[in-house]
Amino acid sequence: MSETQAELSPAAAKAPAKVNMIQALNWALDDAMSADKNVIVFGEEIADPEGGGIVKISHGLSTKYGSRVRSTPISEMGFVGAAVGAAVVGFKPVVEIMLMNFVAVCMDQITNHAAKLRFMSGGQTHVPMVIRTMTGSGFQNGGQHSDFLEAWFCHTPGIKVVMPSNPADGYGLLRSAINDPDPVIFIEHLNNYWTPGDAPERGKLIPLGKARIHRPGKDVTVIGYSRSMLDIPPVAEKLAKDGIDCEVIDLRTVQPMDMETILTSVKKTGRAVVVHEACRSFGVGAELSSRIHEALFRELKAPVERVASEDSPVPYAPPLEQAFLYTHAELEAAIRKTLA
Amino acid sequence: MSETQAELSPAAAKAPAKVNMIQALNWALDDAMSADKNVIVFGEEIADPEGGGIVKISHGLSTKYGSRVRSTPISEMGFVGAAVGAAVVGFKPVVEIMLMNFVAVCMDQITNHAAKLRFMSGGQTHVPMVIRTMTGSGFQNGGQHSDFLEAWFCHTPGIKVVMPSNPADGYGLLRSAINDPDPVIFIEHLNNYWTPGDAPERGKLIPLGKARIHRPGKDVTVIGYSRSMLDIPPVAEKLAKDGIDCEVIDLRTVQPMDMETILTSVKKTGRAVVVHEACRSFGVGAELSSRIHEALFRELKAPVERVASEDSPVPYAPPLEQAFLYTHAELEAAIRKTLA
Amino acid sequence: MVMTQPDSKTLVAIYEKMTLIKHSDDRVIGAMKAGRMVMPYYSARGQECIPAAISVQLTDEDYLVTIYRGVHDMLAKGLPPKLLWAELAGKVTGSCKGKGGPMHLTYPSKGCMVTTGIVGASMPIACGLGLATQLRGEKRVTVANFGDGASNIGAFHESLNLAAVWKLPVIFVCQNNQYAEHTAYSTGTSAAKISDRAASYGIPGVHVDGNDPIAVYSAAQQAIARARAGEGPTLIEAKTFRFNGHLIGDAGEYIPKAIYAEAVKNDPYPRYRNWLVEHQHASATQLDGIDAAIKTLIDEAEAFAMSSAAPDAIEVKRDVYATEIA
Amino acid sequence: MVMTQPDSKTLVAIYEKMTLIKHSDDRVIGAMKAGRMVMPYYSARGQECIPAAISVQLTDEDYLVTIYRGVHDMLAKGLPPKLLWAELAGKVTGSCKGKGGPMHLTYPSKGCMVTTGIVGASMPIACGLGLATQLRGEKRVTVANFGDGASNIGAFHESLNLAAVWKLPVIFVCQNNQYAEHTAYSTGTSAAKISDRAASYGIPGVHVDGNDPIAVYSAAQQAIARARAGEGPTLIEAKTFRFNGHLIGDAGEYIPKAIYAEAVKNDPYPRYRNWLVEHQHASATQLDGIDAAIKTLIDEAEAFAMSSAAPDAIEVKRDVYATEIA
Ligand SMILES: Cc1ncc(C[n+]2csc(CCOP(=O)(O)OP(=O)(O)O)c2C)c(N)n1
Ligand SMILES: Cc1ncc(C[n+]2csc(CCOP(=O)(O)OP(=O)(O)O)c2C)c(N)n1
Ligand SMILES: [Mg+2]
Ligand SMILES: [Mg+2]
Repeated sequence: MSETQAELSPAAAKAPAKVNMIQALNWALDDAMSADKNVIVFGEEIADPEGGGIVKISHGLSTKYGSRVRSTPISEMGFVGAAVGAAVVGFKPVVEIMLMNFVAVCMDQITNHAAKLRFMSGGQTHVPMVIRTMTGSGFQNGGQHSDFLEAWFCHTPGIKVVMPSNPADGYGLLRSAINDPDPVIFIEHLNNYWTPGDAPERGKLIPLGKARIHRPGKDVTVIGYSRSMLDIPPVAEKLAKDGIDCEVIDLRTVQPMDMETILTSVKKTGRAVVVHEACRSFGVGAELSSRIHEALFRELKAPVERVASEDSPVPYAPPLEQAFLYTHAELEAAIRKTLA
Repeated sequence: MSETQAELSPAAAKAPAKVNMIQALNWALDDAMSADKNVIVFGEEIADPEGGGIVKISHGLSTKYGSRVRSTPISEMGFVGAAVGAAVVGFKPVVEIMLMNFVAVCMDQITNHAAKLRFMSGGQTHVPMVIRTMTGSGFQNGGQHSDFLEAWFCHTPGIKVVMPSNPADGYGLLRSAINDPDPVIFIEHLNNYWTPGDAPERGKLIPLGKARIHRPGKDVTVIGYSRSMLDIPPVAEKLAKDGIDCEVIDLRTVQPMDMETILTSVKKTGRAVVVHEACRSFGVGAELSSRIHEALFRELKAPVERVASEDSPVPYAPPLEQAFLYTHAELEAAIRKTLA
Repeated sequence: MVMTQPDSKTLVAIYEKMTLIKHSDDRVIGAMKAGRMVMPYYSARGQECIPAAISVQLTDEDYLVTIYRGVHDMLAKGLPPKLLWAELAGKVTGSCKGKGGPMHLTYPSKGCMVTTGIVGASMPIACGLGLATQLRGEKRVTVANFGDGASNIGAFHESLNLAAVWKLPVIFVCQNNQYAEHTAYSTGTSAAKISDRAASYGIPGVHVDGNDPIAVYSAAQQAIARARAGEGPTLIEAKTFRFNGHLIGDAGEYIPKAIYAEAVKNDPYPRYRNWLVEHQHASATQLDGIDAAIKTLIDEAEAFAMSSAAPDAIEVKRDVYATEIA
Repeated sequence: MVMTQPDSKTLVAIYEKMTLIKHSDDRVIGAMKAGRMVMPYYSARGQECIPAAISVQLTDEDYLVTIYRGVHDMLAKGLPPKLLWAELAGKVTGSCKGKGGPMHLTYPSKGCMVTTGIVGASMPIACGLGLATQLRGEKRVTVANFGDGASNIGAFHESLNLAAVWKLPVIFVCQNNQYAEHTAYSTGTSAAKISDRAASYGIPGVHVDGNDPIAVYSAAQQAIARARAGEGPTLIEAKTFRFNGHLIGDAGEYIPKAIYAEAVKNDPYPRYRNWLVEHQHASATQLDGIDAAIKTLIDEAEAFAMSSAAPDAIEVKRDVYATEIA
């Protein structure tokens, strides 16, 4: 079914000006399911009798789409594997892994199977599935419920990694992820769910693999995604008052990374700072930093700075959670350092 | 029990001049078990009735140490978790995950538990266990039996990552890993098993976290570990004939990385190349490259080069396996590029 | 094995543990509602009889592994209320210095070894504790707690099989509260009874009313005797209910009203109190005395927690490894 | 459900599949011993009767998922020998262009959907194929093959439970060859019979002699009928033996000589051939004709594989994603 239908849907006209991520993602699932009957949704608690998902992202879907939407047993290996199987024969499953740390119980189906079946079958099969999951510190969920593990998947060829930062992107990227012929892990941030943002235009897809220039600037390129896009803009505005003009880029898709947009920007500014919530070492920032250094070594005016969390598990007590995460002050200092 | 006993054992005197990795690791397990009755060993097929391990690394141990050495069901979650539990109460389990890709079925016990219990318990418990595993391309084992996944664990605070390249290091590092109070993943390379090397001195431990300068040099620092230490030395010798003097560093421990040795070397040479078999993007090379750029940006004469495998699953057919892995020619070219 | 009925002293000890659990839980929820405490808290109100009736038969040497919904298990096994409360409050005086929180309670000196937030993960770890005991020739048992939903995850299967082939002294206690988060038992679970699954491992599987202390007591008694005798693991399914939803804030819309009402009618706490008095195992006055003592204990625990300091930021670098990170 | 006995035509069709599997296997091993082929090869010699007796009852629409030891399953289901041999030889003409190899055989036009090298992983994927069929209202069945050792891994448990609660049309076929690599059944498996484990999921569990085509045929017939009728999954345990060890090169020292000798005496292939002739389902001449035809087929397959080109290096960049990587 074509996207035109969704684009012309009356819902578009009625959309409110501001919505939050939960609403945007719910629309994306709903519109994807109505556009293509091969889209199916499952995961723990996600059907309406079980509440439509723990933050209600799939609210209303099982009522509307029946058995295409199912609550599963607590069996991530089982149901993620089931998504792989259904995808191989043409379904477009969207499965929810309630919190990102739980990928650890089903890595095999994601990394050894979903990511590799296209290659190992010599292109005879492919796995157009989406794994939605959420995570993030700041909720006292402790060491086993808060990790950002995107780097594991970025290092797994065959899978794409999408991490939206705002409702409109969430909608458009999730629609694209569902349509994508390859497996996508779609990582949501708990901190972003309730932040209102511009309402998405329903039916409007945002291509995967394209970053977004959130704020044009000329002095230093600050690259973020997901949660860090809540932190970078206020710091950039603060610095603007001191005459430091940041170009802020939201990666949106972390793998594949939009090197064209990034390098064009850094070529212009000569400076770059990378920001993510995942712990610092061996994170996405390392790859980004390496690529920038490799491509623009002679043009860079300062080494690329990385701003990220401590190399520790996520602690429970709020002051420790704060100590774990980078602060706005650290971010500001890193940006200033590139200009020193 | 102290190391002295092992050091004084008559075996030391009788050791042959050259042994392979299998023999060295078997000695390490044997000596560790005889030095400390808390060392226990389990995994699939590892007891003698089942052949003493698929490459026989644990050969003879169950005969010698009885029920401290056990073959397990095919239940990686179960037995890795059992190692966690036994470690928490003072055992030092050494468990074998037959091939590295199978970590994907038991990531939870490794990353959410072994790596985090010390922190989450506020230091009340800790998990002195070792996970031994092996991997590597070049054996037509295909996409699900050949991956190097060390980057996943390097990005998991709380666990250490050790990757020996030769029998003497294998012995000394495994002994240290077993004695270490924290969980260690000890990654062996199939290609290295049968390569003879200097025999270890039995009882001599090699500290974790310390790199080894394999070949001193002044022009460019080439950093490798595990399998790449089979490839770098011949290329370095070849380049030496052209007057290019490589300093070759074997990381030995990948996390924590010995930045002191690395930075001292790169400060001297002004150039660095990082080499690993794992696929390139988001790999260990990225972290190393970033850290070097960050620390020595002004001193570097060229950007750090990364030499690694393709960002693809490991293919089956031998010509494709070769196309997947970096070649000596690529390695040579990368080194020359830093000098161009 | 000769099985014995619990004497009055034991029955009262069970009551005391149940009271401790219930009072602490009521008070935590009170503190949360009053805004004095903030956290994700998984109340076990309604399930207190299970750990109480099991733990009276355990010593400090015996091991316990439990889950996010495990405060009751920990208190019953001996985690001091002060250390619990300070941990919940995220204070440096907490059992885990405020680093673990409710999902990761630990207190080795009473055998409280591991609390996990990952469904199913308690069981493989319990196998390791059992293995340690077996290798050392000790008589300890390990109790592994988990929920009904957890019986559908792979770790359950691998652990019961491993414990069975190695004859490990582990007691797998499924606290079947009929819901896994918002999912009713039969939506996720194909077995009529979870205890039926013991047949897959050739081990005893016992289904008991988890709200009946005597039933739980005797099922545990047999399992403990079997484990201590080196005969291997047992699966106990104790059927119960949780009154406060999955976590505080869960309004429980997914629970049919009739089922909830029926469960409340079966509340093990008042039922057991009345039964003790009725059968003259204790006088009401005696039990009032216990209640009062426990109230004091919780008062002290709360005061201790509230007056304690938060951990210092440096703690984020400690306990990652044996040596502090840079 | 009225169950029928296989007629002579069907019995001969089973023989034909068994012959194809056996001949191909003998010849692959021959080519390896002669050094014409090099690979990790997991022979299923001795197990040929299982997929043969099942697959004669399946159509090309039905799905198959199997494991590294799955060449027999794939051939029985319809993977053309030429494409198999070229794949084993790592040639671009192989079914997977030489990218997959023996552990990842795939051929969707005959329903050969996935081959996995990860123990247990065939089963969750089979659930997904069954789910697809159920959602589309089709009548396909999915056969998920796995070994006895695999019945101890978590994915087995999660899959059987999921298939049971969703009533998926999946047939779980445990080819119990009594060893998992070098580990004897009872060293790793606590259940007396793997089919006993069906009780955990409230589904039928059937134990059959996997060397008896009639027994396998009728167990599969019932399971297929049940699946097509929407009544859900079945667990079939087919007891058998593998004659060539875990992989070629394995000398089998861990197998007691008496057990091996007994197994060879039960070799299903000659036994079945004799039985067919004895019971006049086919004449020896007719079977000789089949043998000869299959010999030709394998000759062609080997020649095709040997004369085909290796894949070009660029293939490493293709099929990672839908679009070639840079
Ligand atoms: C592997 C994993 N998947 C999902 C979750 C999220 N989760 C937390 S508790 C829970 C329900 C568990 O139910 P049950 O086992 O019955 O225990 P109960 O909470 O009822 O005590 C779920 C799904 C998790 N923590 N771990
Ligand atoms: C998760 C996982 N663990 C270990 C292995 C290594 N391995 C490959 S085959 C095998 C034995 C499997 O035995 P069984 O299930 O009985 O099947 P069979 O090989 O006998 O057909 C093992 C342990 C693997 N491939 N995957
Ligand atoms: Mg429950
Ligand atoms: Mg087997």
